[in-house]
Amino acid sequence: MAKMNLLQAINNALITEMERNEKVVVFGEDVGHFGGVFRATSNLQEKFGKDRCFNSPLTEQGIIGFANGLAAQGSFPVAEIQFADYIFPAFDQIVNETAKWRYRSGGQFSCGSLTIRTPYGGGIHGGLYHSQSPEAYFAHTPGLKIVVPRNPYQAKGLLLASMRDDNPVLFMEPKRLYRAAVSDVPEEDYTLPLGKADVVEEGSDITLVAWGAQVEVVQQAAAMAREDGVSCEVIDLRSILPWDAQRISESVMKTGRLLINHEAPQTGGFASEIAATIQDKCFLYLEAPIARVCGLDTPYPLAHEKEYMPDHLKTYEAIKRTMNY
Amino acid sequence: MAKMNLLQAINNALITEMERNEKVVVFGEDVGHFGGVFRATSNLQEKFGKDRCFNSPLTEQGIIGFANGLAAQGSFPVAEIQFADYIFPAFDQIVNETAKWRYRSGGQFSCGSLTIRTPYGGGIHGGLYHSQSPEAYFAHTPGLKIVVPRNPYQAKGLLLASMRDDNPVLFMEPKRLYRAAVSDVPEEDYTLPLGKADVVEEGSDITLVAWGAQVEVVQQAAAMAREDGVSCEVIDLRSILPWDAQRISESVMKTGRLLINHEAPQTGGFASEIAATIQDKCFLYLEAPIARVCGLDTPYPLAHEKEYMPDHLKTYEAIKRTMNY
Amino acid sequence: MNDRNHLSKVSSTTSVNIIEDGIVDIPMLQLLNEDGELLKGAVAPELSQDQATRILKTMEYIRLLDERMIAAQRQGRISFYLACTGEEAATTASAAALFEHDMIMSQYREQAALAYRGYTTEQFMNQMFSNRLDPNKGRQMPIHYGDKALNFMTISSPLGTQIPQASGYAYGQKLQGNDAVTICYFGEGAASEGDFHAGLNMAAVLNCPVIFFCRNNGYAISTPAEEQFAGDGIASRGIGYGIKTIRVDGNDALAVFIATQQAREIALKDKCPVLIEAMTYRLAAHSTSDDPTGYRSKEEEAKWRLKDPINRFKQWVIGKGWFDEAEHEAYITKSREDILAAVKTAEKVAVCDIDDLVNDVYDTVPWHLEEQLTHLKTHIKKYPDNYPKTSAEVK
Amino acid sequence: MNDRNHLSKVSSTTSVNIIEDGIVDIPMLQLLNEDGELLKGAVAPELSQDQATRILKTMEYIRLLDERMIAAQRQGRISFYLACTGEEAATTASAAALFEHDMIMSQYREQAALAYRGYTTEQFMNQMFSNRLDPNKGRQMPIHYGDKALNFMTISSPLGTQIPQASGYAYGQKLQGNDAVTICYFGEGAASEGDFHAGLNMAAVLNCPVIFFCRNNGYAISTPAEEQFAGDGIASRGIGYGIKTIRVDGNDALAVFIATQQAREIALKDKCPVLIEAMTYRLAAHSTSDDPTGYRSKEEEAKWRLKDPINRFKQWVIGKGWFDEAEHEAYITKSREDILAAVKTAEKVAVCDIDDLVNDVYDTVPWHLEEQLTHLKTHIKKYPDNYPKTSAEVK
Ligand SMILES: Cc1ncc(C[n+]2csc(CCOP(=O)(O)OP(=O)(O)O)c2C)c(N)n1
Ligand SMILES: Cc1ncc(C[n+]2csc(CCOP(=O)(O)OP(=O)(O)O)c2C)c(N)n1
Ligand SMILES: [Mg+2]
Ligand SMILES: [Mg+2]
Repeated sequence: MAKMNLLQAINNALITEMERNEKVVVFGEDVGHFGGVFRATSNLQEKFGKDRCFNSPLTEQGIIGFANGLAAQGSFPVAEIQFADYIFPAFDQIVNETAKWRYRSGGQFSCGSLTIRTPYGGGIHGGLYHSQSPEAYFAHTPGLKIVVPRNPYQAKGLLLASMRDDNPVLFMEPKRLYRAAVSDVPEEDYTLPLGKADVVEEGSDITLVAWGAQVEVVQQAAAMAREDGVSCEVIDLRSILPWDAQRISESVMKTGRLLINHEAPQTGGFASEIAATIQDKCFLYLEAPIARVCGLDTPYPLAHEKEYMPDHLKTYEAIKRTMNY
Repeated sequence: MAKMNLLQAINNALITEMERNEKVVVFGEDVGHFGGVFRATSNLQEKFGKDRCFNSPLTEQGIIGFANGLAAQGSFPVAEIQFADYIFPAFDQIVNETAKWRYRSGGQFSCGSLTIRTPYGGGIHGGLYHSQSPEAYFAHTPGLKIVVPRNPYQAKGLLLASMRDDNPVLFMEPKRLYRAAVSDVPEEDYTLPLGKADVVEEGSDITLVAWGAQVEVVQQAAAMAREDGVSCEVIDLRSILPWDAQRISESVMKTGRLLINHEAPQTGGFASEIAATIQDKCFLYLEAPIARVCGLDTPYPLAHEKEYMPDHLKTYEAIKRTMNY
Repeated sequence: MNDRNHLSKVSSTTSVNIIEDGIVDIPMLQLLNEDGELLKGAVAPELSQDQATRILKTMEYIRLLDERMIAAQRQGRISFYLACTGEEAATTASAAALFEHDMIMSQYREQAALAYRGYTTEQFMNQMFSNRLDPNKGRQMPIHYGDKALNFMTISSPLGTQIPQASGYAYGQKLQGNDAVTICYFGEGAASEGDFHAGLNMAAVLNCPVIFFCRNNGYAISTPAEEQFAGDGIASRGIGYGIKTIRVDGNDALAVFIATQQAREIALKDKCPVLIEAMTYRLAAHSTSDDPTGYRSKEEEAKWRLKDPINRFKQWVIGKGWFDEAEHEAYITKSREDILAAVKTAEKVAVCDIDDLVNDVYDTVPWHLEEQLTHLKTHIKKYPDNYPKTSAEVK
Repeated sequence: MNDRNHLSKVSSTTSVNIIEDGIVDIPMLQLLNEDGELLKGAVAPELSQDQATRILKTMEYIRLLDERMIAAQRQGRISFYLACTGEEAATTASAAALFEHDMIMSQYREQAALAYRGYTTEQFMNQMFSNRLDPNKGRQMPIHYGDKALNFMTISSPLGTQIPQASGYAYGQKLQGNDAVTICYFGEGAASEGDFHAGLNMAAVLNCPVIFFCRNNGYAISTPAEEQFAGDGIASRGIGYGIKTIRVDGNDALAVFIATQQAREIALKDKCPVLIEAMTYRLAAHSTSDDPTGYRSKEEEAKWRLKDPINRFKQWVIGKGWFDEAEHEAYITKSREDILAAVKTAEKVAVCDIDDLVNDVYDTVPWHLEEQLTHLKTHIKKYPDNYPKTSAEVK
C-alpha cells in the first residue's frame, strides 16, 4: 500500500501494464518527454523508450485514427486526449470506427485493445472548454465501454482492467480530483470489474447514483440527509456503458426512490437513460419520480460555475423533495 | 397547391428562401451543378449562380467550419452533409463551435443564421453507414435546434422556418421518404413553428410519440390497436431540441400512458430524455411504465435490418403490453 | 536537453519571395505508351511471366466481375455495386508489388487488389449477397470486403478514416519488427478529409512504413478534381509533409508496379512513409446509384477509354511473347461461368443466425443485448411471416 | 459540359522521380538585422512615423501587460494568463498592415493585434476578471477576448477551428462585395489539426480572400516543432494547396509588415488566400499553467532572447529619428499605472446577473432554461451564503 493521488495511481497503472505487456504503447499531445500536461505519463518515455511513449502531433482525429490502426494491428494503444473538451475532432474515429470495427468485420478485426484516456469535468475555473463531461455523447454508441473512476484506488484497478479488456474503453478521469483525491493504493497488480456499479454506502430510503468526482458530492448530500433521518444508498456507477442496471434496480426496489447526479447538461445526459430504464424496471416500486440533479442546459460557464454545478446542496434539496413527494 | 415529394418540397423551400434572401448560400458535397446525390439542390446553381450554390471539397469538418464563419459574417449558409452518417467529422465544429458561439461571445457574434441539412435514417438497405439516426448525439448540446419533418408539407414549412430562425438548426431529412412520401404542398411561402409538437391523431388511451419516417410506422401500429379498441394519440415531435415537453405532458396526463419510438439505438437515444422528463412531470398520471420501441443497441445491420427496426408490429406489441400492464 | 532551432535549415532573403503553385514540377512516371510499347529510354521492371500474366488476368477478371455485378444490380439481385473500370492497373499492379504479409487498407474501389491476393469468386459473392458465408456476417453493404487471412482490412464507408489508421498499423508493424509495410489506398476526393492531413503528417513524424496510394481518377462522385483542390494534384502535398513522393501513370501497370516496388523498399529501409499519386480516370459511374451523364460528357469518357490500362498492358505482355490467346480465352470463359454460378449459389445461401445481430458488438454479448435479443426472438415467433429471413430458426 | 482533363498540366518521365523534402527552398524574408539596421539590399516598406511608433508602443505595451498579468496570476488575482513574449512583432506588425474593417480571427496569443486595434486596458481587464463589463459576460477563461466593434472575433479554445471559419468569413466578405479580408492566426501546432487542411484547401478552391498567418514559434506546449511535422515548416504546405506563400522573420516587424501588406493586396486583388509563415520563438511559458524548464534549456531561450523583436524594431525607429525617449518613458510609466489601476478597478466589478447564465444559449430563453433558472433562483435564495456572487440579486 502507498498513498497516491489520482494522477499517481494512473501513472502507476500505466507502468504496471507497460511492464507486463510490451505491446502497450502510450501517446498523445505532450505525453512524451514532458509526461503530459497533468503529468499522468511522467517518466514513461524514460522507462520504456520513445517508441512506446511519445508525443503525437496536435490532432485528436489523428491520435485516435492512429490508435485504431495500431489496435487493429495487435498492439495495445493507450491514447490520451489532453482534455475531454477536445475529443470531438476524434468523434468520427471513435463512433464510426473504433466502436463499429469488430461488428462490421464480423469479428475478423477489432479495436478491442484500445484504451482512450481523457481528463474531464468542471470545478476548476475552466469555462466552456476545460470543463465538459461528454460521457453521454459516447454512451449512445454500441461497441464502446465507458469507465469513470472516483478515487485513486478505483482508478488503478479500473484502468488496468480497461487496458486488458478486449473492447475499446473510453476511460474518463475526473481532473478536479487529480491531486485532490489521495488514498491508499496497493502497489501490486489488481483489477476492478468493468460493467459493475459499486455500492459506496448502503441505505434504505433513497438510492443516489453518481460517478467520478460527483460521488463525493452526493455523499456530502447523503450526510446532510442522514441528519434529517433519511437513509441514502450511494452507488458509484463506475461503468457508464454497458452499465449495471441490475444493481441499480435492486437498490431502487429496496428504497423506492432514485436520484441521479451528473455534471453534464441535463437534456440528453446519461441520467435520462438511467431514469428511463429504471422507471420501466421498477415502475411498481417507485414512490416518487426519479430525480435528476445535473448541469444546466447551457454551455459550461465561468463566472457562474458555482451556480451551474449540481452541488451537494442542490442534491440535498432534491433528496428532500423526493422524500416528501 | 402542388403534389410534391419530400425532395421536391425541400428544393422548393430552398428556392423560395434563396429568392427572398440573397444572403442565402447553399453548399456541400456534390450539391452544385449535379444538384446533390439525392437531387435536393437541383437547379439551384443554374438559378442563383455558382457563388451561391456550389460543391465543396470532400470534408465535412471543413463544410461546417466554413459555414460557421459564413454565418458569423452575416450570410445565411445552408450546408448539406451528404449522409447523417458522415456528420461526425464535423462534430467538433457543431458541438464546440456552432452551438457555443453566441454564448461564449456574450451575444456579440453567433451562428444563428446557419442551417445544416442532412438525410438520415434506415430502411434503405444501407447498412452501418447509410442508415444512422444521430439526433440524440446532438440533442445533448445546448445552443442547437434540431428539426425533423415527417412529410413534404412539414418539410417545406419547417425548413423555411429553420432558415429564418436566428439559431443554428440541424435539419434532419428522413431519406427513406424522399421519394416515397408525396403530399399537397402550397407553392407559396409558409412556415411551421419550431419547438412545437404536432398532434397527428387524437386519442385517449395511450400517447405515441415519434418523428420523421417513424411517425407513419407508429400510425400503422395505432391503426392496429384501434381494431382492439385502443385509442391512440399520435404525436409528431417535429423538434427534438428544444422539444415540446408541455404538449407531451398534456397528452400523457390525459391518456396515462406513453410510448416513444425511434430508429436510433435505445441506450442514450432521445426517447430516454422524453421518458425521464415525462415520468417526472406526469408521475401521478402514469398507469404503466413509459415504453421505448427503438433500434437495438448494435451498429445498424444489413441482413437483419428488418429485425433491427422498431417497426409497426413491435410498436403494436408494446402498445398492448402497456395497455395490459 | 539539446538546444533546438527550428530555423536552422531556413535561408533568408531581403525580397518578398512569393512561393507559388507550379514552383515544383512533379512529372508522372510512364513506361508504356498507349499501345503498350516501352517508351524510349524506359526500363521495364523485373517482372516474371507468372507475375505479368497474373496481373493481366486479375485485371481482366475484375473488369468481367464489374460488368456482371452491375448487371446483377440492375436485375435487382444485389442492392449496390461499385466498379473500378479504367483503374484496374493502378490497383492490381500496386498490389502485385507488395508481399503477402503487407497489410492492405483500401477505400472501396480496390477489388482488383483483393482479387490479386486470391479472394475467390465465391468470397466476392458471399459478401455481396450478405449471406451467412460472408466473413462480415452480412452486416455491410455490398463491396465492403475484408479478409483477415489475406491481410486485407475490412472496408468501411466513411472516407479517409483509413489513412491515419494505416499510419498506426504500420507503426505497429515496425514496432514488432515485422518486415512488412501497410498500403493505404484512397481517392483524390477523400484526400480532402482532415484525416488525410492527420494520417500523412503523423506517418512522416513517427516514421511509419506506410505507402499512401492515391488514385486520382478525376472525380469524387460528381465533383471534378478542379473543384476538389487548387494545387498540383495530391503529389504536391507530399512536399509539405516531408514525405517522399512519386507520381505515376495509373493506367500503366508497369509504371505502377515499379513505383510501388520502390516505395515499399524505401518505406522498409528508411522506416518512412511514401506517397504515390496514380493519375487515372474513373470510367465507371461512381456506383450503381450514380449517373455520370449529369456531370460529364460522353466525349470526355471516350478520350479516356482510349487509354485503357488493360489493353495497354496486354500489348506489352503479348510483345514479351507471354500471352497465350487460347489459354486466355479459356480463362475468361471459365471466369464468366464461375461468376454466374457463384451468383446463383450465393443468393440461395441464408443470412446469418439472428444471434449475429447482437454478436461482435462487444467481445461477448452484454446483458442488455441478451435482453433485447430474447425479446426480439419472442416477437419474431409471434409474427413469423414478417421476418422471413429469420423466423425459421426461432421456431 | 466542357471536357475536363486533370492531367493537362502534368509532364511525364520514364525514370522513377522521387520528389523529396527540400526540393524547394523557401527563404525567410528579413529586412532588419538583429541590431535593427536595414540589411544590405533591403528596402523598408512605406511606414509613417505614426504607424511605426504605434507599432513600437503596442509591442512595449503588450510586453508590460504580459508581465503584469503573469504577476497578477501569481498573486491569485486571475486564474490564468498566456503571454506572447518574443512574438510581439509578428502579431503587431501584421495587424498594422491591415485595415480596420478587416476581420481578425485569432488563436489566443495575439493580444498585440487586439491592442493595436485599440482595445483598452480596461477592456482587457474586464475580460480577464470575468466581470459584468466583459462583453463575453464572464463566460470564458481569461484571454479569450472578442470585440465586435473592433472586428476581432471572440476567441475559442479548441485549436484550429477558426481556420475553416476564416475561409467562410472571407467568402462572405467577398460575396457581399466588402473590400475586406480576414486574417486568421494560428500556431504551428494547431496547423496539425484536420481543420487546418480543410480550411486552407477550401479557401484555395473557393477563392477566399483570407490571410493565413502561422506563428511558428517552435513549440506547442512542450512539443517541439520537430515532433510536430517533418516537412519544411508550414510554408511548404502552401505549395500543396496551390496557395501563394510567404515566409517571414517573425521577429522583424518591418518584414512582417510588408509581407502582410502584400498578402492583403494579393488576397483582395486576386480573390485568393495567402499563407504567411512567421518564424519566431515562444519566449514565454506556454501559459501560467506551464513550466518550460521541463522540456527546454535556459541556453536555448537565451539565444532567442538576443533576437528580441521589440529592441530590434526600436533601434530602427531610433535610427529613423522617430523615437522620443522622454515621450516613450512617459508612455510606459503611464501604461504601467493604467494597468495597475485597471486591475484594481476590474476586480471589484461584480459578475453578470444570474440571468446571464441562461441568456445567449439561444436568441431567446426557451422554456426549459426558464424553468431551470427559476428553480436555481429559488435554490440560491435558500442558501445565499453558498452562492456569494449572485445571492444579493435574487433576494
Ligand atoms: C466521410 C464521408 N463523406 C462522404 C461520403 C460519401 N461519398 C462516398 S464516395 C464519395 C466520393 C469519393 O471520391 P474519391 O475519394 O475521389 O474516390 P473515387 O470514388 O473517385 O474512387 C463520397 C462523397 C462518405 N462515404 N464518407
Ligand atoms: C483541439 C485542441 N486540442 C488541444 C488543445 C490544448 N492545447 C492548448 S494550446 C496547445 C498548443 C498549441 O500550440 P501552437 O498551435 O503551436 O500555438 P502556441 O501555443 O505555440 O502559440 C494545446 C495542445 C486545445 N486547446 N484544443
Ligand atoms: Mg476520385
Ligand atoms: Mg507554437
